[in-house]
Amino acid sequence: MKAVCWRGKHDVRVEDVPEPKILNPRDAIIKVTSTAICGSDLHLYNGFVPGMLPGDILGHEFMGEVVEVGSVVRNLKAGDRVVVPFPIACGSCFSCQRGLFSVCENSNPNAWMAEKLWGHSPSGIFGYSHLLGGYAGGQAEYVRVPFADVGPIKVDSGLSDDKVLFLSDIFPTAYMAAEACNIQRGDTIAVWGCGPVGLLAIKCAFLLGAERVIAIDHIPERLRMAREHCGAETINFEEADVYDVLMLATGGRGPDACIDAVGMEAHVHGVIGRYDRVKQAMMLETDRPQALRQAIRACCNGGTVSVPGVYGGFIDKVPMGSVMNRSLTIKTGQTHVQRYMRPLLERIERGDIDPSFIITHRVALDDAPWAYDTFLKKQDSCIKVVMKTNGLASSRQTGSEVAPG
Amino acid sequence: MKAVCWRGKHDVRVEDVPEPKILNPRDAIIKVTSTAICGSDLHLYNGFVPGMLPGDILGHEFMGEVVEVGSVVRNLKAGDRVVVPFPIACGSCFSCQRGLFSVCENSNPNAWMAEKLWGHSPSGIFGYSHLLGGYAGGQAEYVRVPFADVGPIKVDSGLSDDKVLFLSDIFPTAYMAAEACNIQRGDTIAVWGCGPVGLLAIKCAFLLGAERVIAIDHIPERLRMAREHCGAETINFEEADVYDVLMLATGGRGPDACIDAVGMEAHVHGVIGRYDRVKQAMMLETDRPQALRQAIRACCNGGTVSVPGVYGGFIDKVPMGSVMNRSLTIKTGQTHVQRYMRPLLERIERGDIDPSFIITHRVALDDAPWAYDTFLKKQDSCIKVVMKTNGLASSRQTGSEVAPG
Amino acid sequence: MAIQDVETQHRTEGRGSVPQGRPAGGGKAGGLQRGRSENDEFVARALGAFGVGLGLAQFLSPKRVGRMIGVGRAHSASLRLMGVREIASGISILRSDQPTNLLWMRVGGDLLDLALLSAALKSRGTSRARVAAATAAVAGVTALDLLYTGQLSSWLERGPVRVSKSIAVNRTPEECYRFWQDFEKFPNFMKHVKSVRRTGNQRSHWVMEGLGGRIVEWDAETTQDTPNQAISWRTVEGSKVHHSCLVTFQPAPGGRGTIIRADLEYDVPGGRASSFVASLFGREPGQEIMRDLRRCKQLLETGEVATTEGQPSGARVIGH
Amino acid sequence: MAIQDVETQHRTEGRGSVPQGRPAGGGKAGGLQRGRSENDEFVARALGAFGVGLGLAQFLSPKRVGRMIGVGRAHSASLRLMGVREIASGISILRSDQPTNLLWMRVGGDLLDLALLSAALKSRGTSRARVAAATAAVAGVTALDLLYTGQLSSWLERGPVRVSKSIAVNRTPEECYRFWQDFEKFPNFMKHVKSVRRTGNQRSHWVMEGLGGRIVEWDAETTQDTPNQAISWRTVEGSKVHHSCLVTFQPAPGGRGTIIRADLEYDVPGGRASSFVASLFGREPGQEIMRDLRRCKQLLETGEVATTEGQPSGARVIGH
Repeated sequence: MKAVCWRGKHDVRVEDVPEPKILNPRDAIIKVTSTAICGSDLHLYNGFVPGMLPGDILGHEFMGEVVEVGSVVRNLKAGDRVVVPFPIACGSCFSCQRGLFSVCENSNPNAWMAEKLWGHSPSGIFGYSHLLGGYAGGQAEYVRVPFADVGPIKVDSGLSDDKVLFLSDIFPTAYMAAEACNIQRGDTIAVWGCGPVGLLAIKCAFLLGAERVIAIDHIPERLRMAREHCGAETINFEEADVYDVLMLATGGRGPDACIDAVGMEAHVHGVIGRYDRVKQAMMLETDRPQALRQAIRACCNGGTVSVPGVYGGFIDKVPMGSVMNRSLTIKTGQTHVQRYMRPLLERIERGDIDPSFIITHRVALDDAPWAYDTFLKKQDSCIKVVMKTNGLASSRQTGSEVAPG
Repeated sequence: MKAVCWRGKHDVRVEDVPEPKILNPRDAIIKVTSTAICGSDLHLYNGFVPGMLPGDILGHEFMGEVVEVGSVVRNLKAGDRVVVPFPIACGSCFSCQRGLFSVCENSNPNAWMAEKLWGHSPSGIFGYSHLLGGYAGGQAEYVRVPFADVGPIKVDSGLSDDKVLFLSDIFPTAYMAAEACNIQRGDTIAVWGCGPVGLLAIKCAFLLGAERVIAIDHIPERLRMAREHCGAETINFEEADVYDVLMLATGGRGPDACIDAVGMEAHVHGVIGRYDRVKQAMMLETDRPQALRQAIRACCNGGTVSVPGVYGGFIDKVPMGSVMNRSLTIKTGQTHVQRYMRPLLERIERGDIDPSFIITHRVALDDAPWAYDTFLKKQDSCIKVVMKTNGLASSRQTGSEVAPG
Repeated sequence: MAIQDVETQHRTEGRGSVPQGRPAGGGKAGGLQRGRSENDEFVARALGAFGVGLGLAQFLSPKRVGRMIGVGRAHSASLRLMGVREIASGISILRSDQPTNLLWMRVGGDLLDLALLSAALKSRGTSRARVAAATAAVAGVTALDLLYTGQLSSWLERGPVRVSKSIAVNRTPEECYRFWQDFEKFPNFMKHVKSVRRTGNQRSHWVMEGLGGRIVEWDAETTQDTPNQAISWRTVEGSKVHHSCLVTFQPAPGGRGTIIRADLEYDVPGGRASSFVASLFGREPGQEIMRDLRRCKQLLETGEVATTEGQPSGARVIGH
Repeated sequence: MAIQDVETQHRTEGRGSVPQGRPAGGGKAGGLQRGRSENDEFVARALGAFGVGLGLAQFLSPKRVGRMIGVGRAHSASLRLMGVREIASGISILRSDQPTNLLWMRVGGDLLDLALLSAALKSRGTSRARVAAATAAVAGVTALDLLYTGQLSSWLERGPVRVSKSIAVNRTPEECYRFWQDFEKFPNFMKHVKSVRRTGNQRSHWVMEGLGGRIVEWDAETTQDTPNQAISWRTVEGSKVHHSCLVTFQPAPGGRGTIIRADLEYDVPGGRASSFVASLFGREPGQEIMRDLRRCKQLLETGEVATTEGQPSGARVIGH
């Protein structure tokens, strides 16, 4: 079958690999119909995530049709249409039973590696380095899904792939990030990063009752989408001092909560951008946390900094004095997707939200190398790429113009 | 009157200064009866806190008798016996109305300085640098208390000073730290630092339902007190690998919540201690966050790291990858003392807890220089020093042996 | 600018770009499109020269510099070290074709910012150290700004300066408006304004204490007074100083009081660069306005201005 | 050690010092009072020499070293740079009177730890790179341990090695006990144990695959079997390998299942230092036990062992 394989930094290829087999009784095999490239896949593409090996199959946002199930899987059968959550979770450990699926204690066969780096291991994740299990990902024609009796959610055939695909990751991720803000009537929420998660986080913040959402980025078309499709006010951080503008907009209080939807590869001009890049290049610091620094500094006294952005290692010059003296709370985590799939599917069914508005490109799986490169460079107004395993010729088709939000 | 004045690093003196006057209509003047040296006063003593000037009167844990009130103060009158909370809070701003007294928006006349450093200003604090208002502190015979109609709590004369004095800071601080852990039945809580706040945090964690509390320090008498008076299990970090022992004790899950009661001057041997000291000395990093790093790494997936320890500036090598991938929550803040004084006074009155067990030294105000030095060096088994403004001759009296906890 | 425009901007465009600063003359702020590199170059070279000078002073006379910035004698050695670094980086900046890059690296190199701050933090003080220490602290924290923003350029713009500041106050727009209607009470919270006297229906006479105690006086005329929404005034023709100010009162969302916003436009003798210097000495107008607004908030919310003036302290000298 | 002692220690002393490791022979672990400096000195000089060697190799032949640790050719320059640093710090450590200090500074200097790790992270891999990359990663993360603990000394102790590991399992003590009673099923979760066969009432025969595929066999006798509480065994007299193991099952507080704890004591041919080396290659016994316990937990909680063996991948080569 065809699969998108990681070969090294800035090198992914579509290769012919064997089809996956059932390996454990709770597995299922899914024939993938739609599979997206996630912003966090760019961390792999840029070589920032430890534990990648050449040949690893990428992809953790995907959906498709069940073609085979393991001996004990009762809830699914061949032919079912499912969306698969990106964290692999057993459903029976202490963490899963508390709803903390992304820190499932049993699904990472390489837990010892993650434990060395982070103290404890999170769950396994599809296509996201051997540190997180080394599971073959879903940017392929077929994929093996462990614990298929817990994770995948069946969806009605009346809903298009585009509408439900993002239940696998970014829609719950954005929702959990907004939920962590504990939004009260009258709250102003600031969102750093207007990529797919940032844009959906704006929507979710409004769904959860935010009065104003202020979005921060430097790419004009993303800022435009934040304004026009998500209803946010925007700040281009290349044109204005983010802190000053936020203070002016909030009477000096600052946003009640801040969402860092940027993570470890913050794009910063000027002094600190170089500071972090130099340290990262010299291996003195592993991540570039400028969005986080700004979010901490701007956040209202007693407020919450919610971090859906991915961090991997260590960060420097964290303004802990600001966090401590101003009673901030920092909330973060890989998304406990399984907890959110059903209620969010219901929101989609009710028409509260249609997450497909972020899709700018629909291409064939064969176009993956071009798609990664385009997504990385934010060329061609690229915000979100969905790859289709059939029905689309390999022609680097760009998607329809953005649907009205 | 006599007052303990900061003259510079490792230099405090008892000097003769003018008595305080009412400056604003909501002020009161208190004749101090008991005043303690707080662990955070050592950060001043060590010269780690910005904005100190020679001659500043220290002290933010104190109680006494009202001798004069401003024109609009109705709740207090001369002769009332009161304990005064260390954060100065107006009671009428948005923060105060949400119970976030330590980030009162109106009580810091030097808010602009704090704002530069931290993005926003917290409340003013007695005797704690011009960054936090430069208010003359309570290690003196008399002290001016602003917003006296909001902060001070009247106490029954039946309770000794020693029993209620710590309502001013460390008892609520320990309680808020334990409360932030959101303790559930069966939880194991780890506490870094067995100073006064750490010891009280152990007690509070048990009060709030913890099954086990594991305390970490390196001073044998503090560890003994944690075991014998507070019921904790203990780890001496100079004799054992804290992470390994915690994992063994919790079946690899780690403590459900971790409390960093150490803060920015963590005492660490070996590699990282030197790393942080060198960087601190070279002004490349302002705080030494080793307890925080350990707490993050050890904490259970999905757990909370609660930080009552004081941080002032920037910290390096923060394991943000561990925080993010394992769904940790970081909660911190200067204590919103006003919120806790009444319920905790009731706990003392009911006999649930008697915080005076931590007092090892009762001395005269004149002994302040000796007391700071002894407390800093942890000599003479010093855990907590209370200074009395009268009734005690200046004789460097050590307190009674520790009362049974 | 009429209040209707403010309303338009806040309400209709509220769902648009966050307004960056409302020029009193109306229209979009054009400053955002300015070329950044020229200004940066100038700042870079200026700071390069400053660095060389400062470095020489530190190297040759660390004790005097130490006294000057209030860090005492104990830091001579580290000051001398910092001096060498200052000289080196100052010279590279001056000699380089692209000084901006070097400037960024220098400023970002962990050193200037935290070093200055820490020096001030650890100050043992001197007998005359209070102002000096404050100055050093401000210099340090101004450098700290860079840590967050990386922006120096705006200091070098020409033309009148526009400053916009706002503060959220836990009172109704009506209460806030009433407070600002009473010009003669402005000295209660405007620190450097000594007196304001109504001299006619729309006229007032202002007396202010400038830098170094110099008294500045002018007449102003009220240009707008929309109950519970906005008040504005400007200096009359022929005044020695020129500025205009618009103050608006907007309900904060969620019943959280009022956002009072002040938009000030003024001419600076000596151009903007001098306001950069002023900011190092704590008299940068944006900062001053913010402090005034904060005192206004204190009066409105608590009935008094937080202060420590008149409280006791030990002698403000070292080695007492 | 009888289960009563375990109970005593966990219950009565439970409110005391956290037990650091339960020596199978009973009594307090004496290792905590050992002098630290001698060992540190030895480790320091050994690592100093290693550093010089590694540095030379990196400097003279960065490509080969790069291939060896699996970071590809692209990193030659940085490897050469790292080589210079290795040599410099290695020599200072060897020449110094107090090498420990320098060692700490070197190790703590931000470099070795994160550098090795990052090198492995960024690996593009080579055709034979899999093991090499893993090795480098392990070396890196072992160094990372230092970042947290600052402890090297324990590697240098002599005598039998004691390892204690525990895991919390979301099952009752009864279920866990039953699982461990069935010796013959140990190979289901003990990765290197090929087979266990009951050869008598209290006896069993074990076959294990050692490092490099070497087969090791021994006989063990059950020394304790207290239903739902503890199981222990040890190798019989005259075996080629010597170890004993105590497994206990204690209810976790709050109804959160059972803490299964394994206390292993064993002799290492070559002393403890060899287990430091083993740990660099991923076969350190403590780590192995932990991995076995984790598989045990997976079977008990999910009914299967998490795996990716047998799944597809692209070719494991670079430049394919």
